[in-house]
Amino acid sequence: MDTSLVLSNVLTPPILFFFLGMLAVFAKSDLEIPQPIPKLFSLYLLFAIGFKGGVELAKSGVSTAVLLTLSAAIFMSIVVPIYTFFILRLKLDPYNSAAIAATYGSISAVTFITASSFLQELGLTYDGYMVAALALMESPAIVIGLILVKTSSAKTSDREFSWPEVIREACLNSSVFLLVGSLVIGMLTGEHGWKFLSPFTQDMFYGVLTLFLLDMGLVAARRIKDLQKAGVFLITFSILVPILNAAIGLAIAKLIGLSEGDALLFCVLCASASYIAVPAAMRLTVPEANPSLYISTALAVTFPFNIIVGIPLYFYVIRLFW
Amino acid sequence: MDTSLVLSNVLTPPILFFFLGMLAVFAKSDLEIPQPIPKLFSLYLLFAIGFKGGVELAKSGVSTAVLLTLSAAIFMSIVVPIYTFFILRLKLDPYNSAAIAATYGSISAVTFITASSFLQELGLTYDGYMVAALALMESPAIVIGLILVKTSSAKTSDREFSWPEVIREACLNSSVFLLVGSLVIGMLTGEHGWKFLSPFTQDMFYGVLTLFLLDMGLVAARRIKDLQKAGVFLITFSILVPILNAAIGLAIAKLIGLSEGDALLFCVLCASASYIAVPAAMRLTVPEANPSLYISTALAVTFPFNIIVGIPLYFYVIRLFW
Amino acid sequence: MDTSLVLSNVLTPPILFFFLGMLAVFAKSDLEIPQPIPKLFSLYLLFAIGFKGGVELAKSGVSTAVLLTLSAAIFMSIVVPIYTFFILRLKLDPYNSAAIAATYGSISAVTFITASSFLQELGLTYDGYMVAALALMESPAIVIGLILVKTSSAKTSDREFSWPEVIREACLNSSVFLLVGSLVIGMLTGEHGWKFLSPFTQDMFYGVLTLFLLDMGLVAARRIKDLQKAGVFLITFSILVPILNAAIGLAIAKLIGLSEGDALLFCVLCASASYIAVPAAMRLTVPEANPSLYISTALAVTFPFNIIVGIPLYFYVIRLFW
Amino acid sequence: MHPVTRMEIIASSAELEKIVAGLDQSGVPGYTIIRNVVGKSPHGKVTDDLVMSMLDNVHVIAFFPPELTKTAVEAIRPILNKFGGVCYLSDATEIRSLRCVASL
Amino acid sequence: MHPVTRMEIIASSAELEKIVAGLDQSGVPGYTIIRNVVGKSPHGKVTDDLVMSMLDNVHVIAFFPPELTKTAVEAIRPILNKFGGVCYLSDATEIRSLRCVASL
Amino acid sequence: MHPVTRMEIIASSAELEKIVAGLDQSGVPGYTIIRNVVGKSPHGKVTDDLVMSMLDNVHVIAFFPPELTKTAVEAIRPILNKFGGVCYLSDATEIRSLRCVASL
Ligand SMILES: Nc1ncnc2c1ncn2[C@@H]1O[C@H](COP(=O)(O)O)[C@@H](O)[C@H]1O
Ligand SMILES: Nc1ncnc2c1ncn2[C@@H]1O[C@H](COP(=O)(O)O)[C@@H](O)[C@H]1O
Ligand SMILES: Nc1ncnc2c1ncn2[C@@H]1O[C@H](COP(=O)(O)O)[C@@H](O)[C@H]1O
Ligand code: NA
Ligand code: NA
Ligand code: NA
Repeated sequence: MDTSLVLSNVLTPPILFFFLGMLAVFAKSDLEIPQPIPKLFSLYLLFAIGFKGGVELAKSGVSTAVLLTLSAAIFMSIVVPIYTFFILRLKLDPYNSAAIAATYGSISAVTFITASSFLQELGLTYDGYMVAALALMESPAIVIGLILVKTSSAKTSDREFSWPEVIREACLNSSVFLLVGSLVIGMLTGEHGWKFLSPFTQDMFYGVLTLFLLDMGLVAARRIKDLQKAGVFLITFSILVPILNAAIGLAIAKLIGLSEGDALLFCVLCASASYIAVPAAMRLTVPEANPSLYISTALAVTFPFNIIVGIPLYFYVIRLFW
Repeated sequence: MDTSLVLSNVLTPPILFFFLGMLAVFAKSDLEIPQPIPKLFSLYLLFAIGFKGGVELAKSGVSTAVLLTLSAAIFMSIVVPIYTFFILRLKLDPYNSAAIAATYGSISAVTFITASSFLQELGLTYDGYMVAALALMESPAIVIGLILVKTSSAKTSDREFSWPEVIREACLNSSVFLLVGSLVIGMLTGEHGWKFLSPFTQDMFYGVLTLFLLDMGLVAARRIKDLQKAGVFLITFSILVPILNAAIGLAIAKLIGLSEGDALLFCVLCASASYIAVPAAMRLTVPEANPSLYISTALAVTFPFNIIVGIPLYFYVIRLFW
Repeated sequence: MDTSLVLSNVLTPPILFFFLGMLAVFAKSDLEIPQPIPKLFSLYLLFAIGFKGGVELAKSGVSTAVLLTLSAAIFMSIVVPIYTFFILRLKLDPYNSAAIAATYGSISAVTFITASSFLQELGLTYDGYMVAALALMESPAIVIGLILVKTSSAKTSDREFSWPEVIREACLNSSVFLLVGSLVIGMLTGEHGWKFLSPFTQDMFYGVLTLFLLDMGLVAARRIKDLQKAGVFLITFSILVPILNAAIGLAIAKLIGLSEGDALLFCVLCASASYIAVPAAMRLTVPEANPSLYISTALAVTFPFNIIVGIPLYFYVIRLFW
Repeated sequence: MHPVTRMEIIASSAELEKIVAGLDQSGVPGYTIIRNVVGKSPHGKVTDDLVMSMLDNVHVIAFFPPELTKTAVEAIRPILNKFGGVCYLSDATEIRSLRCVASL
Repeated sequence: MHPVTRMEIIASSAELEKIVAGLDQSGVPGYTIIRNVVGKSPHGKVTDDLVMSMLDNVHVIAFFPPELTKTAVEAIRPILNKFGGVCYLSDATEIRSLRCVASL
Repeated sequence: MHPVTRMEIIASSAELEKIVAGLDQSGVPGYTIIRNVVGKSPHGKVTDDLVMSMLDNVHVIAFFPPELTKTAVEAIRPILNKFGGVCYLSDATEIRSLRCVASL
């Protein structure tokens, strides 16, 4: 594998600031970015990426390529949690298995955004509808996770989910809502809106991403000691399964003829795990599962793995096959 | 009325994000923008609009046109609460009448800012001294409101206002203070200051306004159920009185020969109602009034009405008569 | 002294907004910038100044001039607290003397940043390694301050510092850590990183500094009544000692042949006093000292003195001798 | 000046909506919510660094007449049992006489 | 280790200045203020989404010797009666022995 | 439903790490931390406007079985004596029955 590719990814401000954040925790610096500053950054990033995607979608229009990609996205977000669940059941109880499966079936918007800025630095483009894929892949895994709990847990009797509540959690959680909303508004306002908003959504994007990854470095490193509870099985899982998901994602991307940029993003979506929307939903719908397991694996292993090694690795493979 | 005008207002990111915020509340999404993020946005907007107004005022200088406009502004902010009070007394006690009258006599800076970005999108300009009018119209209504309470309430004996406190509340509340301060600093530093600050105050303005209106949509929608307490009289009031105030404002604007852009802003100042400075003052000076009445009408009815329907409507009328 | 120089410093948005903040407190306006907004600004400023310094350092490389300057910086941050301590011992107990000495031996990043924007307005440049000097001068004074306490306090027996904790406080406190981290990342990513980050770190810098100084004006003015406790000796101290330190700094700058811009920054570093890193460290390591003394002098006297009078004064002297 | 029960609930912010609904149902006259609270229990440490995941805690305080205690406890207990959180009671005295301010 | 009264006031942040002035006057040795608190009472719901309107609540806690109770209550009651808010008392024990740190 | 001690510590946020370590050592089952709290004491006023200096306060609450009181007090007292801060105890009742949710 081309080491210059890894280096050109690692030696960028966002990734280096991610390391800096981790270093701050390991060195016991008192650096912290208190709430709601990280919340502001993540609202901004979702708003900006959604809006940009919408504007581009308005330009390109909805073709069969779009529909094919979005179908593939939904397909993966349904299939991944199912096979992941059975892998996890080898060692874990149904509750934790379902919660972790849902986590890995869903996606991490920041990983997607980091991959998009990786493309930007290489001078490659991607299609606006990839943002729609991002939005579509966030929710289904939550519902699948619950169905898995329901079907596999013995004491089904005392589990009456409030399905409307579950659907609401899944489809209307703040990140999905803001992303889809910004996408639709981007489509509606098109070039005109872009002209007025881009100094804000475009020019500051890279800087905000950099500061946000500094915070993510802090947050991820703080969870590393939780990994002791997770154990070897789960840690191995949280590196191998993303690679597996990425591989399947790549195969599908090749099959449906995505461009290099789109293929990378699709693959990153498959490989990434949610540490925001899904944990929030699982906290309420599968309270039996231990949050520190599904959060620490997604956040302290899979997330750093993807943004540091995964993105250039998947891209390297794409370069080989495309 | 030209529907393209309404559409060109409605189909802009700020207004669409306002709708998105309202939708989030109605759909029970958990989207929220926690404090002090909205506070940051509003500090920024006041700072940026005040500074820009000051820089332009320094360029244009103080002419009779300026003095005439500012006199008209003060006149309206004194007269509006008085006649509004008597309309409200038809149904409400003196305390609530005075508090609501003060609310409608004062102004909403965000409505003004939204109107200014409406002008910007149409390629029209406005004069810097309109920002001075904005600042001048915020406070008088608070004082008038208190005088109305004092003169109309029976048990005057036990009401000793601390007038210095009232004046301080009225003239030194944070939004007036920051706006006037930024205006004066804009005048003092002129073009030189503008060169250094405009990448911040100008380029990001539209984006921050958009995010702020997303929050305003959330906040306004949360107040809608308070409207039940308000009743039909107050809801009707909070649409018809702004139109009345706008009509009077337009007549005055025509009389003193304002330009199209300035006339729209003046008219919007007359039509808008305060949900920040005045409620803060009323909370302490007229504690007998029910905050949910004066806040919900100003925020959940008049504010959305003005930014969605009012601005294009008033502009349509201006186009007819100018 | 050239009054136009003072005026050209005072009549800039950052300084005027500093005055506006002070005025808000004196006039009892309720203007406030709640946490963590000021924290966001200061993270941003450290990030931006550190990154820029690093990028420039990468361009210029490490020469003997660099090493000379950095040695001078460390020299001053060791010597200043020592002689300052003995001045303070004339009137104060060892604990407060050591804490205040450490405060004045360290630096104020905002004073440095304000001076750099003063240079920018005059069209002068400075070298990237001055940011390294800034970072290097923050910590040593903390360690010196503790050594002074240890050697001068009678009851040495019951004072066992945890030296690792002290070093950690000194070298890994959040501002030093973020500054050094951003500097190193700036060096590593160089021009490439700059291209992507500068719309964020460069274009918004002046605006964020302006808003931050508005907050600093609020914060400084709130401490002014604490000065009563400080008394005439300390207030005189907190104006004369910065001038003394600046004079020594200028002499050294001349000696080692710094450029005009670098000399001003070096001199401002010597003259400024820390109100962030040092107080945080002293709070824990010299709890016997009274925080309101070392904070109020550094924040309510020395900081305003430096940014309003000091910067143009030091620059005037530089113009005379360079 | 009459005795009241002081109920203090600390739980995940994800549960807030349910807790508030429970208190409303049980007829307590009011409550106060402190958000962004963190803590530790035998079940683990709670921080607020991932606020979008609603993983910080809330601290809810309610004062009510002692006769409401049983109802309030019964409204809250199942929620805490299912989703986690703690609840403590203590005694207090209400000192405010009836508020004499007009309100619609 | 001596008994103290714990006073807890929850009121609109708009009243904070007055409440603090009242406590200062009544001679209580200290107090702690938790801001950005929300809540509900028979007078309505309080949120903090319009922070510039000072419509959120504050939670003020003061511990003081029992003999100060009457003065403190009398200082606070008229403020709450006029502008709203609640105040509760309970008993506590102070455990910190005199602080031995030098201070000017 | 068994009696517990309620310990309440208010101190500078700079001390939080030490206080939490003390509580952990003394074996209390849990605690809750409210940050960004301000206040006043005879030693001066505490504000949070310079947050990078860690000059605001924290409010820590811990409930534990009465028999742990002595150990907990002894763990906290030296910290407060050295660095400042206050600590108060009161009585409360724990109402939550054992939580029946599975956890690893
Ligand atoms: N003994 C305790 N004292 C104070 N707070 C506690 C205690 N136990 C639990 N908590 C708080 O309640 C939260 C939820 O508790 P749990 O559901 O038991 O994890 C914890 O995160 C703590 O903030
Ligand atoms: N019974 C109660 N228990 C806890 N908090 C209360 C109670 N009643 C009122 N509060 C708080 O005090 C605030 C002001 O009360 P009021 O002035 O009665 O509207 C409310 O917004 C609540 O936060
Ligand atoms: N009597 C008191 N009642 C409530 N809070 C107090 C009291 N005394 C001190 N505090 C709080 O404890 C903090 C630290 O106290 P001290 O170390 O004595 O300055 C103060 O800033 C207050 O927030
Ligand atoms: Na995935
Ligand atoms: Na008006
Ligand atoms: Na110095």
